[in-house]
Amino acid sequence: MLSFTLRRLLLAIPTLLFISLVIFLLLEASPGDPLGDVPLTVPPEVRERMRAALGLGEPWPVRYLLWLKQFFWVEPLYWTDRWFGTDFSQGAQRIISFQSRSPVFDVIAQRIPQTLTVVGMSYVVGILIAIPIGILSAYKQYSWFDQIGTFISMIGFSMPTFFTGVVLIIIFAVNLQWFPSVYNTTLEVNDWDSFLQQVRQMVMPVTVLALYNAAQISRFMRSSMLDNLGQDYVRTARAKGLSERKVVLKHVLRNSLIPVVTVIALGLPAVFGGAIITEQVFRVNGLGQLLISAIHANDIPMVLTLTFIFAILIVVFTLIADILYGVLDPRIRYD
Amino acid sequence: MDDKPLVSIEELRVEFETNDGVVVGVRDVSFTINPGECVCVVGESGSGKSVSSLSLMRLVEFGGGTIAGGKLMFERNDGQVVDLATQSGAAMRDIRGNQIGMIFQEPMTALNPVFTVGDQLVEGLIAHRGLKKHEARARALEILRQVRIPEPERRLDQYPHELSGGMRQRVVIAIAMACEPRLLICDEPTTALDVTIQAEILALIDRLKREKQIAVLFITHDMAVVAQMADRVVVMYRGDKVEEGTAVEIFENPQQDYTKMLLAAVPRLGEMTGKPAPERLRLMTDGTHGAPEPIIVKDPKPLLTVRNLTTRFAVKGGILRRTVARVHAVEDVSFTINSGETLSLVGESGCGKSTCGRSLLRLVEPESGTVDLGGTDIIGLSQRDLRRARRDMQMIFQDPFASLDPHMKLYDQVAEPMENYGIGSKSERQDRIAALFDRVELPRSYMRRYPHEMSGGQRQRIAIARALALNPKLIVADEAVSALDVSVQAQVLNLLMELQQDLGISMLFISHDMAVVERVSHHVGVMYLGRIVEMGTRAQVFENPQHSYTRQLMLAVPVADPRQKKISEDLTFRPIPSPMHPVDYVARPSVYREVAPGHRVLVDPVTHS
Amino acid sequence: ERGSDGQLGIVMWQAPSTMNPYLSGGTKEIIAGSLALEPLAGFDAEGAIYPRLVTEIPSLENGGISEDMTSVTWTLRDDITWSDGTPLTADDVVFTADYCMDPNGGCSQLAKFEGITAVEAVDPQTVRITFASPRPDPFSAFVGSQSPILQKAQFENCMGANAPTCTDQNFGPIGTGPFRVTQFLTNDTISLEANPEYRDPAKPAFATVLVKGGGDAAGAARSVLETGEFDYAWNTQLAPDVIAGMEAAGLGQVSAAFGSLVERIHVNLTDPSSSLPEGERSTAAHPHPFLSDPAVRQALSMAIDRELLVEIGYGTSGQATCNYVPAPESWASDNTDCLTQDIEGANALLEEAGWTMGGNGIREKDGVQLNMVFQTSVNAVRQDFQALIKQWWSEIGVETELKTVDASVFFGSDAGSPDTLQKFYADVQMYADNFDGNNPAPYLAKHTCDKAPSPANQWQGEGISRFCDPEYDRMVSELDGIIDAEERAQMGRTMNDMLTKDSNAIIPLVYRGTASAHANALGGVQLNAWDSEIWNIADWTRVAQ
Amino acid sequence: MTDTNTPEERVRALHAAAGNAATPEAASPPVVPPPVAATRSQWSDVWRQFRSHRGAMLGLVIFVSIILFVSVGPLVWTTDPTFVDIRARNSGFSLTHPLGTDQLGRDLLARLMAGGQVSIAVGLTAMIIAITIGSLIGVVSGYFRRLDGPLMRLTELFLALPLLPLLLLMVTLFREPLSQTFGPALGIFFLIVTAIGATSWMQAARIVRGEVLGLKEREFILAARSIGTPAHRMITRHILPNVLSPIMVAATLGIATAIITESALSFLGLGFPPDFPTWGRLLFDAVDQMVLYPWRVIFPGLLISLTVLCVNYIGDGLRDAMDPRIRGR
Ligand SMILES: Nc1ncnc2c1ncn2[C@@H]1O[C@H](COP(=O)(O)OP(=O)(O)OP(=O)(O)O)[C@@H](O)[C@H]1O
Ligand SMILES: Nc1ncnc2c1ncn2[C@@H]1O[C@H](COP(=O)(O)OP(=O)(O)OP(=O)(O)O)[C@@H](O)[C@H]1O
Ligand SMILES: [Mg+2]
Ligand SMILES: [Mg+2]
Repeated sequence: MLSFTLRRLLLAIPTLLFISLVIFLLLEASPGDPLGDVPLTVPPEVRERMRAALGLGEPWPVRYLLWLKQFFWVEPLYWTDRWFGTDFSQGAQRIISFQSRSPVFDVIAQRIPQTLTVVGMSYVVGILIAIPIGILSAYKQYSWFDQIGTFISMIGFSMPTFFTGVVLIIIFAVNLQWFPSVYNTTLEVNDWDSFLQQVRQMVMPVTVLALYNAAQISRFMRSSMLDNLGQDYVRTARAKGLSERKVVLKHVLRNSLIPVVTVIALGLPAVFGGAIITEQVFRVNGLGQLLISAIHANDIPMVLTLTFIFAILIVVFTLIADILYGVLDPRIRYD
Repeated sequence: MDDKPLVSIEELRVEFETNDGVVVGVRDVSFTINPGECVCVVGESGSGKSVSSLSLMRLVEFGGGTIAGGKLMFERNDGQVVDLATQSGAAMRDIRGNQIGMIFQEPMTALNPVFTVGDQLVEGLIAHRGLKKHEARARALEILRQVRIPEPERRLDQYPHELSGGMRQRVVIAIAMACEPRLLICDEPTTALDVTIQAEILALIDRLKREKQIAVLFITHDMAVVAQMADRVVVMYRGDKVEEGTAVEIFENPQQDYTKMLLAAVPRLGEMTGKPAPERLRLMTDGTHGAPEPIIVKDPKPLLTVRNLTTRFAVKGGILRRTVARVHAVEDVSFTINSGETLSLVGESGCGKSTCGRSLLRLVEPESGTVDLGGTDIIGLSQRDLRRARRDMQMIFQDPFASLDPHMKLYDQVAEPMENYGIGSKSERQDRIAALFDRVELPRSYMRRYPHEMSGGQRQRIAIARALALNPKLIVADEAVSALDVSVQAQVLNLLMELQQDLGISMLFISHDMAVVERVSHHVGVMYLGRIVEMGTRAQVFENPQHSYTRQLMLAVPVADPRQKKISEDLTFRPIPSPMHPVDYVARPSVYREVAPGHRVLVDPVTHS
Repeated sequence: ERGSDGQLGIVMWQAPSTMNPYLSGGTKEIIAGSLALEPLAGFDAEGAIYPRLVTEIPSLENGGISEDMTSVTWTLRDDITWSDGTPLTADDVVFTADYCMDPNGGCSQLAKFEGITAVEAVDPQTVRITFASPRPDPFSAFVGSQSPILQKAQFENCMGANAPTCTDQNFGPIGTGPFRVTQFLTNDTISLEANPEYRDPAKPAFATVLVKGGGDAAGAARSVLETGEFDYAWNTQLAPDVIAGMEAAGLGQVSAAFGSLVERIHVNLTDPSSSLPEGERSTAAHPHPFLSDPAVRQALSMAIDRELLVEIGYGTSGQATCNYVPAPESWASDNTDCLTQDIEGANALLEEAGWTMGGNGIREKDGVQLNMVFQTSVNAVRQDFQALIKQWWSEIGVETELKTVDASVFFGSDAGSPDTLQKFYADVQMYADNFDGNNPAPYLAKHTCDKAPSPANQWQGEGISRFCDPEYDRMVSELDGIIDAEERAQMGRTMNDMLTKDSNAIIPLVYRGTASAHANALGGVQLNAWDSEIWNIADWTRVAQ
Repeated sequence: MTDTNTPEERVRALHAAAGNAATPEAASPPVVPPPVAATRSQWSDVWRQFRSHRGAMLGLVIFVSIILFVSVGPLVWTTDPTFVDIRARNSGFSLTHPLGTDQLGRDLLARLMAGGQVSIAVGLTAMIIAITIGSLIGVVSGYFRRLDGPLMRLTELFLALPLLPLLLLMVTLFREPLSQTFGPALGIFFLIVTAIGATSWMQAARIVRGEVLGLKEREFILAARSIGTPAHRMITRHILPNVLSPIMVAATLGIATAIITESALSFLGLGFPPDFPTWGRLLFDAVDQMVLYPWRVIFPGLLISLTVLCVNYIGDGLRDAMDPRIRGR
């Protein structure tokens, strides 16, 4: 398995380089300009100067190579310096965002916590809801529970979050005033009160996203359970005289989770990518919001870096999913 | 032994709710089992054997069945006689695994792949005996010893896939035996196993029955196994019991036609002694009387010559995925098949039979050797010529359920090879397909059906029709009848032999069943670890086996005669060693000793003794 | 009393990305910057200039402006300290000028410093700015929140190419304003606290400010008007009935400030047809097949009901207008002819000009059909306008195809994209524009012949309509020399009419205010369209309800 | 082994399950094949089985009604969906405007019908494109070992591509030539469906590949090879029909995502001309006015959900019906 992992990691390097090149070229070629936000009152000559100051005067291969160097060389050095107090980077230019003129990685580091708490939590909650529902609706297939589950998850799947989010805000923030409609990213949790406040501000975004996630995962869970409920070993387990509870929750569940766990692992990069619309609606301002605002502002270094990190996550989680599969399923061997 | 039966099934009727209405799985079955007695239930596939046994455990309900009538009286440990059909769920859970144990047919799937053997063993003990975890583990170890698994300590922490089929079946038996039930239900426990392993498992069950005075309900369609195991026999047909009696009565004096037919369909080892050539089986349904003609080829000429065929599979590993080892699946194999004759390859699972057959058609690429079919060197052909050459060689596969595309109608399946080679116009093809259906004795109306609407035997006929569609000179039948139950197997065997007789087709018949091989072949090759260890005419190999492995195989075959019980405890066969070798391993060429003209025995390398 | 009113919550749904307005010309950054940074002088709600860090506004009378109008002298107040406690000196002002005018830095306020030859510290309290030529209106650099004073000590190492590496400085500038930054999360949240060094010991009333970014205009308005989580929301441009619905909750209201922003339609006087070779589309080389006919342009303008547009799209934050320059008052033309819709008149006009109705309801002449592409940026109100105008035009036999472009592309002036407003690969397009401060002259100067965007200037020209009139060009060059204010305004009005009423090259629609929502509990809010709209935030208080 | 098993549930599994519990071999044959009429066309079989699936039938009926509503509806209710009747704006339910009007006085009923035409057309076409690309890539990479690596890396690339810039680029490059050739509406339609299709095939590709890898090990594929079936026919005749079921699942989910993605595109300015109604757009436009005029979100929302739900159930039914193994039962 070690060599399998190593091999895949080695293979990932050219893949990722290629991906980064494609993304870079795509961003280069797509229309729009980092100065789109600059008001029309700014005369063209000044605009030209501003562009030059952003380094946009250089030909693209130069900028691409520079970015590669900054990403793979300067940034790691910088972070080593930061953590170990060394001075390897020697003030080399880091990747700078066009919008804010601040290092891209600093901004990303700022955004990760809220993305992880909100989007990550919603993923966890979604999974926690989805698995029991999946189990039950498979075990009682075609029962009313199953039918309603299917119905609700299809509705959940077909309703865009820009709609459900606003509905929640109108009901719970405007009319009932239970939860805040704006997420406060600066809130520090250090006592019970602030913890409650944090919980309150997470309720709505987490609910919206969790429902969406749960809708999908419960479908997977159900199908996987159905596959396994018909297996021979289930009969063996019953023939041992085990209770239904034990048969389903131990024998069937463990096997059914195998494909679902990989589905979950493959869905994880999306957590880091953020949930763009939900973040917008509740003003969570995580990575999703960062990406979309960077795209709108044509902040190429930011978009490039974010999507590339995202690509790394996709590749890594695909690998993790493969490895998890093997860990969970003793039958899988890596050659 | 007291005469009070442990179990008595009275007028059992089981129904299934399906989309097309109610299907009756078991119509009216009654029989009893006494303590310490082995009752065998025989019958063809779908006759209701499994459903009856599952009803006893009340497991049919989980498959959508209901016990619609009858009583299932069972004497519990405490002496109380209860009707299992009306017990509550909790009471049944106490009986299942505790007082009745069950062994299933498919050892590959009967165990949960993600739990260790130990885990699965202790579960029942903890549930029924209330043992602590470590106590249960100790007991589990003890049971594994009882079922004579080598290195039982290690097995406890292994996963099912790490065990061989035979060992897995022993684990299943151990699970069933864990709480020392008084009734053991065995549903075709050996059908999927090799003869040698089958012999061992049968011996094990027999020993447990004798030692522990357990009642055994043994389900099978193999009459030879019945003869070896049964005290009494119940014959079932389409959900009904047709006959019941002691083993000797049933074998020597069957009353019902169905029973007679079943018996006739069983090839018995040694039956062919003294016969010059293969003969069809005499089936009750044939209507033909008198002895069938032997299939004698007047002037046999070599059709297929195979020399030094070697096929190896690379095992890749490491970061660069280089070949780290190789499976020597077929190693220096040479043989010849004459036109119109049958060569059989026999051997146990994993010995390379299938690979050998597939290498001939280059469905797997052989590493070296020559394959000469009627003057064409198959190995040297380009992909395009190879396609053309394959018209002369066709295969029939083992699993009739897997070898037909479930999404295609039978007509299309048979038409496909002709379409591939652009043979004939549409109407010509239609005629030919109709003729082929007649040839394999399927009604023409079946053309519009899908494979799943057919029985296994019928499917295998379609596979044969498909193979015949191209008028091949050679058919490679890879375990073509292994998955079929006796009566169907007999029909398909007869069909194959009849076709050979009529069309003069040569056949490479691959099987692990010695009795079948004896019946159908002109020549026999015994394979072991990728090599042919003994080769000769049928008479030479079966009547004068020279190689120790051949002898061992013969010994393991059960005899379809209740008076000749062969099962004994000292039957232990050595497991086949791994054919995997490091890359730099140099395989020695096979050296044979000629015992008699055409009868060769491998002397070097010595792989089995 | 300073700090007695707790926290002030401001939502800016387009989040500020930096506090340094010299690095980003965006309104959001300028507003954010104005919380901490101050210019020498600002504009009040009426557009009049008033002193902030100086003792008085320089003028000819007080000698602050030299006789020949080539220099202006500012005298700093002596009681101003930076938020780190050091005093403000003339050096800081000089430094700020150097900072922006550094040839290696992409200073977005460079236009403010145009024509300046020198900025000198006469003494620690006095700064003199010298211009290359006489300036009738010398108040551009250091006036208004676009060009505030930076602290030399803090920004010394951030000149030119180093500007982007100074993240800490850009995110937490030391200023003289009422607040100072405690935490800056770019594009998200800014936390500020009252500046202890602020010159008025009683101000600001709020102890802290939280500026929250993200979301959309509706959500921002909702958090002020309906949930009351915030006190002030910037740029809540929403449909009037939606705002009315939210205001009904009684927590706050939306008000608008009128500057010089006009929503208008530009008519393409050149041919955008894609059958032309690239480089010749939308250039003076090919006049537009039918929009070059003044009658057609006028008919287009006549068919529009501007009052209705206002009612639907802007409510109280808009006024129907016929002017390109709607303010200052003296510059605004009195033309109101266009305010009444006249479909019949438009039809008659077209008929007269020879555009006859074809069978499919589209007018045509000499085989040319009145078929147009009408583009604008993505924006709900603009899309409603498009639909309405399309309908009106269809009533005069003009068929319109609507097209929308993502705002960042449309306004992005990327020479490589075909969808920018400069390229104008459409027949008509709609957007809004304004000018800085209260001098419309440069704004009018955009429409000279040589400023038409074309490959020659990498499509960076500003004469979007490709309007070209030698008479107009002459007036532009004359305008610079005129010193008398009334005379200037007079000429400005004439030029405005040339662009709109006379030629209809620009069809003004709505004089727009910038709408902002604020809670009723917030006192002192006085909207201002000429400067940062929170210009007087130091005076804001929480009022009891 | 990488990928997920087949996603979504497979009803087939359930049927198989019912059989399995009692019969050890996975597919123990009914010994007596049911007596069936000799000639039956395959499609009548499919239809017969489909009809017996209650949910699917109900879904079909509703779906057909929706289709009729959007296609025949405009012939009956002839109000122009883009006609601005400014005096009647924001009107409630009335005889002239049965479902009210929007902020410009456009008739909501007419807009729902016109919007439905576009949304359903976009949903179906984009889904077909995505599924075609997905299945193609999936089958090819599953079937041809050598192409597996590169194609899966390609899939990863597409997963990583930022959608928005990609779409912007596509629109910039192709909007004009397309609207020149096909007219503005049709041109943009092509653009949008290709854009959505080209960026949503990855999931399907991964799923199909997984299935094909499993399928390749099955004996009937070997059998087909031994009777000389060439690769292309192998794929079309043997592989594709057998991976139909996961493709169906992906397809039903794909329609929903396509309809919603389209709405997201229109508010980024990449979609249809702004006066061109689609369900997603109607929903999005009305979100701000949800409190004042709730029905303006309810109707388009309801129609989207209903369509997705119906398609899902129809997909379920079709999947069962196309699988002869289930059909026979
Ligand atoms: N779950 C089920 N649903 C419907 N019919 C069933 C089901 N299980 C079994 N049957 C039917 O009941 C009959 C008896 O089946 P059973 O499994 O007992 O046969 P068997 O004798 O064990 O055959 P085999 O040798 O193939 O195992 C068959 O006709 C079968 O089709
Ligand atoms: N594709 C393959 N790759 C690697 N090893 C293989 C492959 N196919 C077969 N083998 C190995 O080659 C050996 C011979 O296999 P083969 O299938 O020919 O045996 P067999 O005699 O047909 O057995 P059975 O009776 O189980 O069908 C076995 O050890 C098997 O594991
Ligand atoms: Mg059975
Ligand atoms: Mg084999």
